[in-house]
Amino acid sequence: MKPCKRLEIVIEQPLARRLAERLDELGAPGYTVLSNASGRGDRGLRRGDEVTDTFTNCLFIVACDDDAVVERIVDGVRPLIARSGGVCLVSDALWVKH
Amino acid sequence: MKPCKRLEIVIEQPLARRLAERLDELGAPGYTVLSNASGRGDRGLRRGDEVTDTFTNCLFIVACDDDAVVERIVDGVRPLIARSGGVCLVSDALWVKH
Amino acid sequence: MKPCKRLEIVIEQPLARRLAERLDELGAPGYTVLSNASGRGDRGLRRGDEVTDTFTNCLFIVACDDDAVVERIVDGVRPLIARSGGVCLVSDALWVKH
Amino acid sequence: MDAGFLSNLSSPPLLFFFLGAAAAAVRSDLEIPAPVAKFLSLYLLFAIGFKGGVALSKGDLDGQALSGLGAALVLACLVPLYAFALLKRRLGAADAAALAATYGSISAVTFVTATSYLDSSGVAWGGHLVAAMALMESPAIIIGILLYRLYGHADGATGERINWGELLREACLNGSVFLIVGSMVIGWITGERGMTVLSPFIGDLFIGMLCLFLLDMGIVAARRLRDLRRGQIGVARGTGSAFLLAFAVGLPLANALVALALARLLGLSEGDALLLVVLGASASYIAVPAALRLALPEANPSIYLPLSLAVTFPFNLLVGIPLYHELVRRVVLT
Amino acid sequence: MDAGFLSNLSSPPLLFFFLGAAAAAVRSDLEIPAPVAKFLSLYLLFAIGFKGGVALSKGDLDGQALSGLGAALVLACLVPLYAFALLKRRLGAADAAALAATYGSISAVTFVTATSYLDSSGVAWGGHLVAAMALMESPAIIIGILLYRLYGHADGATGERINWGELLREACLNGSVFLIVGSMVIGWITGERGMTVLSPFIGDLFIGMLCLFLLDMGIVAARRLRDLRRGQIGVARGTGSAFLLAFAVGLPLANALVALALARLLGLSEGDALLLVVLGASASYIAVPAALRLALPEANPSIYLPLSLAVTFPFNLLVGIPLYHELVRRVVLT
Amino acid sequence: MDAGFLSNLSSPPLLFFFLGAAAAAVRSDLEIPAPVAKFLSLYLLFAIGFKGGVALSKGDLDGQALSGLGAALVLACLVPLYAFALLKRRLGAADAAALAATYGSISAVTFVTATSYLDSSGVAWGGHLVAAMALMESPAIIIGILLYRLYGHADGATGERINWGELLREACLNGSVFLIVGSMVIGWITGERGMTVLSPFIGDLFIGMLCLFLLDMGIVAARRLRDLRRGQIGVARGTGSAFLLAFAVGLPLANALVALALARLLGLSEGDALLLVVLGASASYIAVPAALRLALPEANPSIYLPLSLAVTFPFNLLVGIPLYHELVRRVVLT
Ligand SMILES: Nc1ncnc2c1ncn2[C@@H]1O[C@H](COP(=O)(O)O)[C@@H](O)[C@H]1O
Ligand SMILES: Nc1ncnc2c1ncn2[C@@H]1O[C@H](COP(=O)(O)O)[C@@H](O)[C@H]1O
Ligand SMILES: Nc1ncnc2c1ncn2[C@@H]1O[C@H](COP(=O)(O)O)[C@@H](O)[C@H]1O
Ligand code: NA
Ligand code: NA
Ligand code: NA
Repeated sequence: MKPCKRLEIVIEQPLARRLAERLDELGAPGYTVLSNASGRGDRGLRRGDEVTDTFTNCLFIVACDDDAVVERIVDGVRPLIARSGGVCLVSDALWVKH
Repeated sequence: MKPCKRLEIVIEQPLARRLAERLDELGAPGYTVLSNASGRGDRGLRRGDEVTDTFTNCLFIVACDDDAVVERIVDGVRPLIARSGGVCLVSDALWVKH
Repeated sequence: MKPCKRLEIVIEQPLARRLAERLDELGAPGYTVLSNASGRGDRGLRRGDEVTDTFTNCLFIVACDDDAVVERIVDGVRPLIARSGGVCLVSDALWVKH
Repeated sequence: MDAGFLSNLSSPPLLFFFLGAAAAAVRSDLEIPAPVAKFLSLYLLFAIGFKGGVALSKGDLDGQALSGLGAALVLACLVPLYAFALLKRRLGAADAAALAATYGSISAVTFVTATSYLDSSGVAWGGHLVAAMALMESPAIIIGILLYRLYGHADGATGERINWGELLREACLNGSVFLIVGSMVIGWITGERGMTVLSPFIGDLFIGMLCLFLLDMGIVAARRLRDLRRGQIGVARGTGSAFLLAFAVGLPLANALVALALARLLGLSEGDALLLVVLGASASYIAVPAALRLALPEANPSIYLPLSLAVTFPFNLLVGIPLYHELVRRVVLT
Repeated sequence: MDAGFLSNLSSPPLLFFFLGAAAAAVRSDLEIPAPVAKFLSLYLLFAIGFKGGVALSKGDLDGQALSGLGAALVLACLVPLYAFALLKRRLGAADAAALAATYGSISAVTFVTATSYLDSSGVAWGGHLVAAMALMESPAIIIGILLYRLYGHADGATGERINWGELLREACLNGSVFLIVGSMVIGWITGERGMTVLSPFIGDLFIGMLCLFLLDMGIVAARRLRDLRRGQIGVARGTGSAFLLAFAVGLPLANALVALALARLLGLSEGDALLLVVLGASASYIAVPAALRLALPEANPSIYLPLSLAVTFPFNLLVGIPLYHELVRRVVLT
Repeated sequence: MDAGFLSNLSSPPLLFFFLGAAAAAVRSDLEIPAPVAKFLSLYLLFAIGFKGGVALSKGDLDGQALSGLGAALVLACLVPLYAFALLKRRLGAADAAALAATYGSISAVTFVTATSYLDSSGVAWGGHLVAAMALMESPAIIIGILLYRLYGHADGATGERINWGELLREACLNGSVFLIVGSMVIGWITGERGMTVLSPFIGDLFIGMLCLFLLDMGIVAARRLRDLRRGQIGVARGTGSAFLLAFAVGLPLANALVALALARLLGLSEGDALLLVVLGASASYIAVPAALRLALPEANPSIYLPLSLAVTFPFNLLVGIPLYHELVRRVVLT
């Protein structure tokens, strides 16, 4: 098991494709996306009931064992979140390598 | 990045609205909800295959940087979980502020 | 609140049933499953858009306060992931007991 | 009886129920995605509600219809009372109350299957029976909660006050109750004119949608039955599951007899009598569980749901409907 | 007017919209699962596009049709300009631009409801109006973004360069725009032959699917309205919501008058004139919000979405269509 | 050939496949939600199975039908053998076995499209071909796994013992296999009577549902093709993708010839011969991938899935069906 950082990013569903591309560019080793999330934050309720996903969120989980990449991702994600809303959390974890 | 607590609550889908309202009352700064989860616990299997969501779970994620609020949430959520089942986990994280 | 380990396993959707059965056998006290995840890893993109879930992931969350069981789960999950792909992360958390 | 019995057994919807059950039994990965199953159930409620409303709009609401509605209401209030009395000593108050609510209420899909059984047998039935069905969904929930409050204290029922507004909302404004009643009102308003534009959707497709829905029901019911057997969903400790199984078959039969007596008393027509009996005998697995998770979370859904969905529902479909039909013919129509 | 007005009010689709709104108002848990709602919306776009294409293939595209298309385009470019001018001072540039885009574009479901209103009133309309609708979806988005770029700087608009390729893609290749246009082209290619094989699916089921979709729209619209009132989805600070509500009713009326003038100028037929007016008066809540979240995330969706979905949409359905029909009869057909 | 070729090319279902492919190619956000796509696929399996069963119930199962079934079985066992022999040296044993299973099995949607092609050309075909299709789904999976076990050791195949019960279950009780077979049995039991009540659902709607499903297939296929080109889904290192592309077109043609020879040998009718050829030429992208992820996870789905879904499937739809029809006319019917 290898120590790594676990990033968790909540962002609007319409931006999911853009965030995935940015994670690729920034060198994330991989990511997992859970769609159709709802939630509440500073920008009010997002019920996830819109045909267009305008008020729907999604959750990205990124495990990364390279601190430089983690920093790059955090810096690259911040402006997206600042513009459209969302949350980015970073925590410690152990990555079970196979 | 600001240190915060990350709460993760698994509860039955039918109680989602009630939990969301309670989180609002308790002063949670926000939350994200992932619906249509299944699972197993002390109360047996919840396959998430019922038309009525009777055996379906959902997952709430709450980031909170105010320890008093975290405590209030934990105390407020406990009776809900005790009555209907579920899990509440608390861990440390860093919140990327924008 | 009791200290525990929080396991987080991303695996292909078609293997979900098998992993659930293995977790039962290995003595996991419970688990929560979020289906219909997409993602990217060493094995490329899994868009989650296939009728058969061939390119779809799911996420298991397991809270476990018995270190021996955690170790058994990690060892039991590793070969599944090695064969079909996926991620397993372990982190620390507090379990709100009711 | 034989012809009816066989024709029911070999109707496509029922066969698809068995197909689903077989799929789950052999552990095939056949599965109807949850949102699709919800859509199918919304469709059925929409269609049956609308049809009932249109039928009502044709001046169906005479004295006999009103007495039928009255009988339905009586049935819905009576059943939970004796069911609770029967169960209270064997199960805790919470589980007894939940089962009382479940069996006092009705199953819209059983009703719908009975109407299509009547249609295919060429027996007429009145649109007000749909109103009767809608009327019977909620009372048992409220009665169940009340019984729990009255008798549950020794049992550790939390002192928490009941929020009556919320309870009424959960019982009467439950999504499926709301959709049936709403569609019925709209059907009643738009009448024959509405039927003309909607009949390809709610008439022609009905059996196909019912087949798919019952396919899903078969899958879920067989899974619940297996979970029940494996104790995966924790049956009540003290009570043998033999008792519960007997209950899930016996109570519907008892309810059917009570309904039969009411139908004879009021002199209902063949179709209306059968539907009233089916309503009485059926147990809810949609509206009631949804409401109970909110209003009575102390009750174990692993008891009331598998019993109503995996035992009583197929029993009614398979044996019940043709049996009740035979009884109606012998008891009511003589 | 009365007969039309009442017949519209009591049409099943509209009544289901109200039923949905009622469900949300009383906080029933009635809900159409999101994937099903998306399916219903895809179905409607598919059906209306295909029907329009088939109609076009019958040689509908003469001079009058072309001038109708021209009028539609003029309308789609004009409306966002004066809407923005009106709003810029009251709201920030971003919100003003977003509202301009929203009201300059169109609502396919309002259009679809108007066509079924015409069908049920026995008034003919031309398939090229579907092309007009498709043509009107995107321009306002592009104009809105441009206006924001021109006027937004003082307002703190980030200097970020526009990625024109991406903007065009998001405006013109938006899923719903793409599906309508694509289905129209396929309908046009396959013509009457295609219609024969598809008419049970896209013709007979249409009203039923529209009912279910409007049920969902009713639920969502009523929720948004409540969120709007509770300030849950943060209305613009500086601007009273009274102004916004007046805007959401007043602008469609103004747009309707402009469209009416164009229709009279070009001498459109009764059905075509009504549809042009409806297109002008309607505001987008599908294509535009989806595009704006990508191209103009600075704008607050809690303003433009509830206004178009929860105010303008029901207003057009309820009051607008019959009112515009009356106006068309008086102004255009004389 | 020309008329048939063009009529196939311009049939609505095929055009919707292209529309979907175009949407993905220009990166429109048009998308069919996954549960809806699953529903459409369940519907198609349900409808084709039921229709085939009803046709069978009309006494279709004579000598010729049985020999057709035999031919289908031979085909399903033969193809994976020579496909594996061809591929083993170029790819690893796992990928070769997976491709052998994929191309030995069949694609229900290709079959369905071929039946609607025949229907629209007025050529009769026998219901037992549906049984043939069901029969051909599973054997190739089992043969593929066996081949891997026999030849994979040098290749690092884990010594893990095969769980034969589980393998058979995954191959034969796969959801889609189960639904086709089950619906066929139910169609066979209920016969013409079942068809009468279900035909609005499974007959009239069929083309519309097929259009929507192919729209989704088009989107997914074009995405896989792009991923394949960009190497995003890791093509086998050693093997050029040119070889794989040639394989995905060449093998179906070879299989078609083998099937053609069988059809001629048995003197099948025009429609039956075409369907047998189509079954031989088609490759699975539903049942087999689902089973392989469980039984042969060592094989790379990024090879077998894009090849069968994004190359062979459109090739068969577009070029194959009319070409095979022409071949049938020249070779079998003379
Ligand atoms: N404190 C929080 N904890 C968890 N999720 C949050 C939190 N704040 C915001 N979110 C999520 O991020 C989305 C956008 O947040 P915001 O930009 O603050 O409106 C919300 O809809 C939530 O899903
Ligand atoms: N140890 C655990 N780890 C993760 N999720 C759990 C755990 N225990 C229970 N859960 C989740 O909580 C739900 C209710 O749990 P319970 O009340 O223990 O039956 C289960 O269906 C699971 O989704
Ligand atoms: N670094 C990572 N962080 C989060 N999820 C990952 C990561 N790597 C892989 N995954 C997930 O695991 C799946 C299989 O990964 P792989 O076997 O590496 O292709 C991917 O589709 C992702 O959903
Ligand atoms: Na009952
Ligand atoms: Na407009
Ligand atoms: Na084949």
